Amino acid sequence: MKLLEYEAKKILIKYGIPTPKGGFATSAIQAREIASSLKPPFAVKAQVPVAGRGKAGGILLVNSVDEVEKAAEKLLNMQIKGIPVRSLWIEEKINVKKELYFGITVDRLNKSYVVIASSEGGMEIETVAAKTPEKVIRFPINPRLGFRAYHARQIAKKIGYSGNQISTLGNIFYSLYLAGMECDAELIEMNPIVETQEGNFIAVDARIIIDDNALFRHSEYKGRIVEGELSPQEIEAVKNDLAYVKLDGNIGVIGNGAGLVMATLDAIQLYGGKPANFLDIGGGAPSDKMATAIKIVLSDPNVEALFINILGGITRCDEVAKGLLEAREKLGINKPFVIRLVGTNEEEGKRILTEAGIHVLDSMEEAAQRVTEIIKSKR
Amino acid sequence: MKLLEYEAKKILIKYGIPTPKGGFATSAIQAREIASSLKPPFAVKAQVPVAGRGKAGGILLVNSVDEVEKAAEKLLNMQIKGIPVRSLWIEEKINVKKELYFGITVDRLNKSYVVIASSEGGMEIETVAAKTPEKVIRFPINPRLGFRAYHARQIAKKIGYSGNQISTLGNIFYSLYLAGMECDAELIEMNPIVETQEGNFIAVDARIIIDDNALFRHSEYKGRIVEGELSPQEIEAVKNDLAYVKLDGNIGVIGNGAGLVMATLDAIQLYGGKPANFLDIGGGAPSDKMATAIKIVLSDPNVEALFINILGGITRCDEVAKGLLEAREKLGINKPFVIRLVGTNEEEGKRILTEAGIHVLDSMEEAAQRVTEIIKSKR
Amino acid sequence: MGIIVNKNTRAIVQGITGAQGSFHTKLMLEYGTKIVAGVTPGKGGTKIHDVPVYDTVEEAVKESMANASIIFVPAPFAADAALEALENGIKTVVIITEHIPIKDAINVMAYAGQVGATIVGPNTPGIITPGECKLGIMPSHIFKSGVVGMVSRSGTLTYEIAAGLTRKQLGQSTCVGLGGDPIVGLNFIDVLKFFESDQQTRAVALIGEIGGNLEELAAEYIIKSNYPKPVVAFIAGRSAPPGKRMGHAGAIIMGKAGTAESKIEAFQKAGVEVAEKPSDVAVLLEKLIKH
Amino acid sequence: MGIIVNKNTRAIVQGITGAQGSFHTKLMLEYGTKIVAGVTPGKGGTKIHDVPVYDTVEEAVKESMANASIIFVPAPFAADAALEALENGIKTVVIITEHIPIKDAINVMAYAGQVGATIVGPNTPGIITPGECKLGIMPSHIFKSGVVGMVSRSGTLTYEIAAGLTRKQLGQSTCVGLGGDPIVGLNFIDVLKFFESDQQTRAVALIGEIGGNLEELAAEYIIKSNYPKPVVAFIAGRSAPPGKRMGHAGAIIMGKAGTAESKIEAFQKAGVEVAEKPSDVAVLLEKLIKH
Repeated sequence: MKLLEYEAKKILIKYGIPTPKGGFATSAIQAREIASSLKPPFAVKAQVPVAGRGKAGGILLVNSVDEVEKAAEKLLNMQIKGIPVRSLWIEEKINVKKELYFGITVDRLNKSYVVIASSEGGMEIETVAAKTPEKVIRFPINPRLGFRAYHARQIAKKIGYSGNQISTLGNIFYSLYLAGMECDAELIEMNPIVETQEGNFIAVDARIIIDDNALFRHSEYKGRIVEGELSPQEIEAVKNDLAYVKLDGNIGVIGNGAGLVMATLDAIQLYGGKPANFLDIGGGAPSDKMATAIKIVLSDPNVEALFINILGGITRCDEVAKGLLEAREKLGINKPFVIRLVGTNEEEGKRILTEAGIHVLDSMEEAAQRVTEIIKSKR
Repeated sequence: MKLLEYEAKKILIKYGIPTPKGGFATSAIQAREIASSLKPPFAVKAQVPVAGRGKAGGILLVNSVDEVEKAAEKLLNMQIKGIPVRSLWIEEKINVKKELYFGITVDRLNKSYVVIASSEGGMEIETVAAKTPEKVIRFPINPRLGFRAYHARQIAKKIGYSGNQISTLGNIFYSLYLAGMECDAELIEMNPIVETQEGNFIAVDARIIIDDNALFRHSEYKGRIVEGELSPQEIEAVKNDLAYVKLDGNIGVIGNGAGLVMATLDAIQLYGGKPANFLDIGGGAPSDKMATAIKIVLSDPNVEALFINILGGITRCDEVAKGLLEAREKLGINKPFVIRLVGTNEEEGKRILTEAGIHVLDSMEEAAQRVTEIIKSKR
Repeated sequence: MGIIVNKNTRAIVQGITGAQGSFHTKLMLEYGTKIVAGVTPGKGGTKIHDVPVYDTVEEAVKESMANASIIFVPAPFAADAALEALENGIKTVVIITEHIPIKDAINVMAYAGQVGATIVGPNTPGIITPGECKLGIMPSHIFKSGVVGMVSRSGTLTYEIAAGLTRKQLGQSTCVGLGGDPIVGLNFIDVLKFFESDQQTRAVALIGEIGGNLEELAAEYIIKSNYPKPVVAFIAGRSAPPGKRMGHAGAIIMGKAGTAESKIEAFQKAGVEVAEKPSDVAVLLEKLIKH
Repeated sequence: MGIIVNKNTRAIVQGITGAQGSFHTKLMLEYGTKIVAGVTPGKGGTKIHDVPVYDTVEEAVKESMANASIIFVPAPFAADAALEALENGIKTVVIITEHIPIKDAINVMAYAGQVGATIVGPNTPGIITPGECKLGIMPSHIFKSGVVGMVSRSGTLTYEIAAGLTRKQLGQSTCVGLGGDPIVGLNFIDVLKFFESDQQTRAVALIGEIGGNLEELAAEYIIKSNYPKPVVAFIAGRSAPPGKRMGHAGAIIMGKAGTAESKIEAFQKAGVEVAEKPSDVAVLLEKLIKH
């Protein structure tokens, strides 16, 4: 779950990390009110859960309360990377001497967390890593010890600080780690964390992605869906515990198992087709889940044909067949579809479908070929 | 820092551990009010930080609100093990099927915490261990893993439970561990934790001792001194970071280093004397700390003579000498005293005292002998 | 013999009384796996499919001399279940459960490393050494004993490819599902090393997918170690767009990292043939093994 | 040679710029201890008594090839300082700091055990191998090189007894202060084992006190191991009443456990002579060594 900047900053503040003074607004008038309680100049920032928001024009720097109102109006009528701006964060602009990067994320190879720090902040860290890899420090966290205050100081030292600034900056790094662990972040970053002309450090932007699998420990986020962030299909999929990703083609795809569904998309592409989505019904889905999946995929107007690819392991072919018939009855599937069905209870599943007049294929590659041909023949 | 029962129970409740319904009172009227919001029968419990309070008559079981008022009156006029009762906890008496013991404390040998559990609760666990050692389970906590829910279930099983009660009781044990770790307890125990006739579990009494060295992490206890718990000398010592223990003799003792002071007390006893106190000024005490120490010891009316035993390591003999003169000047020491002074800056210290007309000894054993003779000669 | 599990594996099932645990215990027993005990707190003393159930792993291990465990415990409790197995001396733990929090999984892996245990998963279909031991939820009829070692990040895709191999009479030594989560116990290199020293294994099928760089590292290892057995790879997600998480938590392309192209290129550089579609894996392996 | 520290010990001082750290660095240097670097965050690049100061242990160890550390860092940060030393490969850590929270100390000891390091303290006067290395805060003039190994739970009482030995020309191989806290790195048995294999040590003076049962366990060890060197013990706290904590966190008699009588009895059963007063330790040892 991606938190918005203002949500992330609230967490930082709770852990004693300095952030610019600011406030949250959902209208231009509100933005103006907040600004009048702050010292100019101001930063007016669109609250959208995407990286690279600044480059996309989502942050406006202005000098007066009037300008804040105008900037707010402008942003609230914008979309950033396809996401409509619904709220803003207005804050005092910080007097920058130097922009740094500090973040903590997951290190799959070392099976732990990893700290990434750089004396170059304010742009995406991947960009810094690509341009000047020597300026990026990767510090794997020993899971036995965790990240400790002295590790934080080592890093503050390595990105170029000395004297009292080592401990000041180190404490901020350490606090960010505590915040990240406490809220089960799979990514927590300050980008930039700024050194001011006075030699203080302030986290000017913050990003937190909470590990979805740990949400059961964080009831404060229960039911939280940021409006506009997800498509109607994605929202419906999340509610039904289905993994759905919108793509830009016209062949709707449903399968069981992420790897199998990916391979299905690849096969469609190989035969010249274009998948409209990724939808994994997961393992052991009952018939109603299958029906819901079909409903979600067909609710996308771009879908012109449907490809269902099931290899039954925990998933039972008879349940899939029942779900398909259920969906056909309720929704009246009016798009051509191809179904491939093998594995657990294959005979029963095939019998149900055959009796209902549906032809079932055995090979996913054959099925992929067939569905692309159907699309082509429609042109 | 020993918490009172009601403070400990507040912590347990925070961690979801069931405790009897109850309330806190400092007067009989208040006790009556609380009782009228509870269901009889009641337990009226003196809030004093001592173990074995029940045996000492500190818990009264009564059946009516009127009786609660009488019991409260009685307890509030009592002393338990020398400590006056200033407050009460009134709660609903629980329907006991079985009393169990569960606690966590420090295991010095294994350098970790240890869980102690028993199917026999309600009396001091040392008594159970002495009578029926086979009924006491000692479970050392692996510091690498901590105490986990499955350890808690293992213990619930071993003290005789099965079925759903394993997890119910295990969750309580596990919660107590979390509470203990969170508040840096060096002892946290539920004694008894009761199995009711209905098969539920309720912590009927709780005791928590917070690690004094970790109090800097627990600002909620800052400045907390339970009235009556400490003698005026002890309160003064705590304030001045001195280790003072009241004993029942007449020779005041001051020394540096716990081991040395203990050996000094032993030497006094060996020569037939009786120490009035233990007072360790610690390492590197400056002159004013020495003066404070003398003031504290002399404020005990039982003290008839004073023995100062200093072996200078970090502690400097000249500072000790200055402190002694300071105290003599300000307080007018009117009791005979013996001083033994060797170690760092010994010459300077001796010079200061000799010039002030004070005779200094070199051997602690000689000094111990001398001070006991002084006392005897006064008879 | 195969790797990690074989006919000497004596397994307990943690979470044996749940729907999944019970169902797959039955299937594993039917396959011939030695399921020697089950664990569900509060259900000690009962039996499931004639397997005795205990309240704790401690008791189960003591009574059954188990050396492996398969975990079906719900995600919030699964990491604790794994630690319980490890602390009681079990050296092979298969975690079927998906959606375990990253923080919990990291803790389990660190402890497993410390005690020298092997973790398969989490979010894995499990591991099977055909004809000897199935510790997992895979449909067993698609596997057949033979000389191909399989290792995969995916579940059903593995079945797809294994079924293809079996159809061509290419049996498998052992098939290992690494698991689809970002933190899993084994990576490709670990399993390649296992297969390297397994006499039964004559070739390896490696099923990767987009996200991370474990495939690239495997390719590097194959070069550096001068890997002695032929390897055929398949990478799922060639058509996946960047920045979208394709089901598996790990299957996401970040910027240029984690693309199928990068992985395919790395394998080709290592002399590993990369199949274009799942059915090609069997075709390529057939050629390599016959030669 | 002595034990744990000797002329090859190269130590860093953590918290070197504090009042205590600086003062004792000077004294240790004067004694001849090889203090090769100091650490205080924010003070890197300066010097104290000509010893270079670094911001982190990582740098200090890299520049100085230190193999030991002595810690004067304030209690809330001392456990972290010890972990910093251990993680950077230091195998002997002396923690002078007192009042470290129990939870923190437990964590340090567990990690030290894992990496095979020796912790002296916390709340210890330190350790001295007279004539070779002093890593501590003890007054050095009362020590003299010789054949008596000393181990003690107390600070000044150790000086008292060491001075008595030195007055009688009984020098010491090494004197170890275990530390007065409930959780310390070494116990009597650990140190008895060290002395057992130290050629210089011909007899051991063991200074215990009330509280806990470490003295009883030491006595048991002496019996079981048929300890080859004579041991003389002194126990402080014969006159202490039960239930009162005598200064040291550990010095408390709980019910019947931890009394001086129990300890004295245990030693007598083990054939260990127990001195009645501090000065008797030297008298008893003199007899044993002369024989």
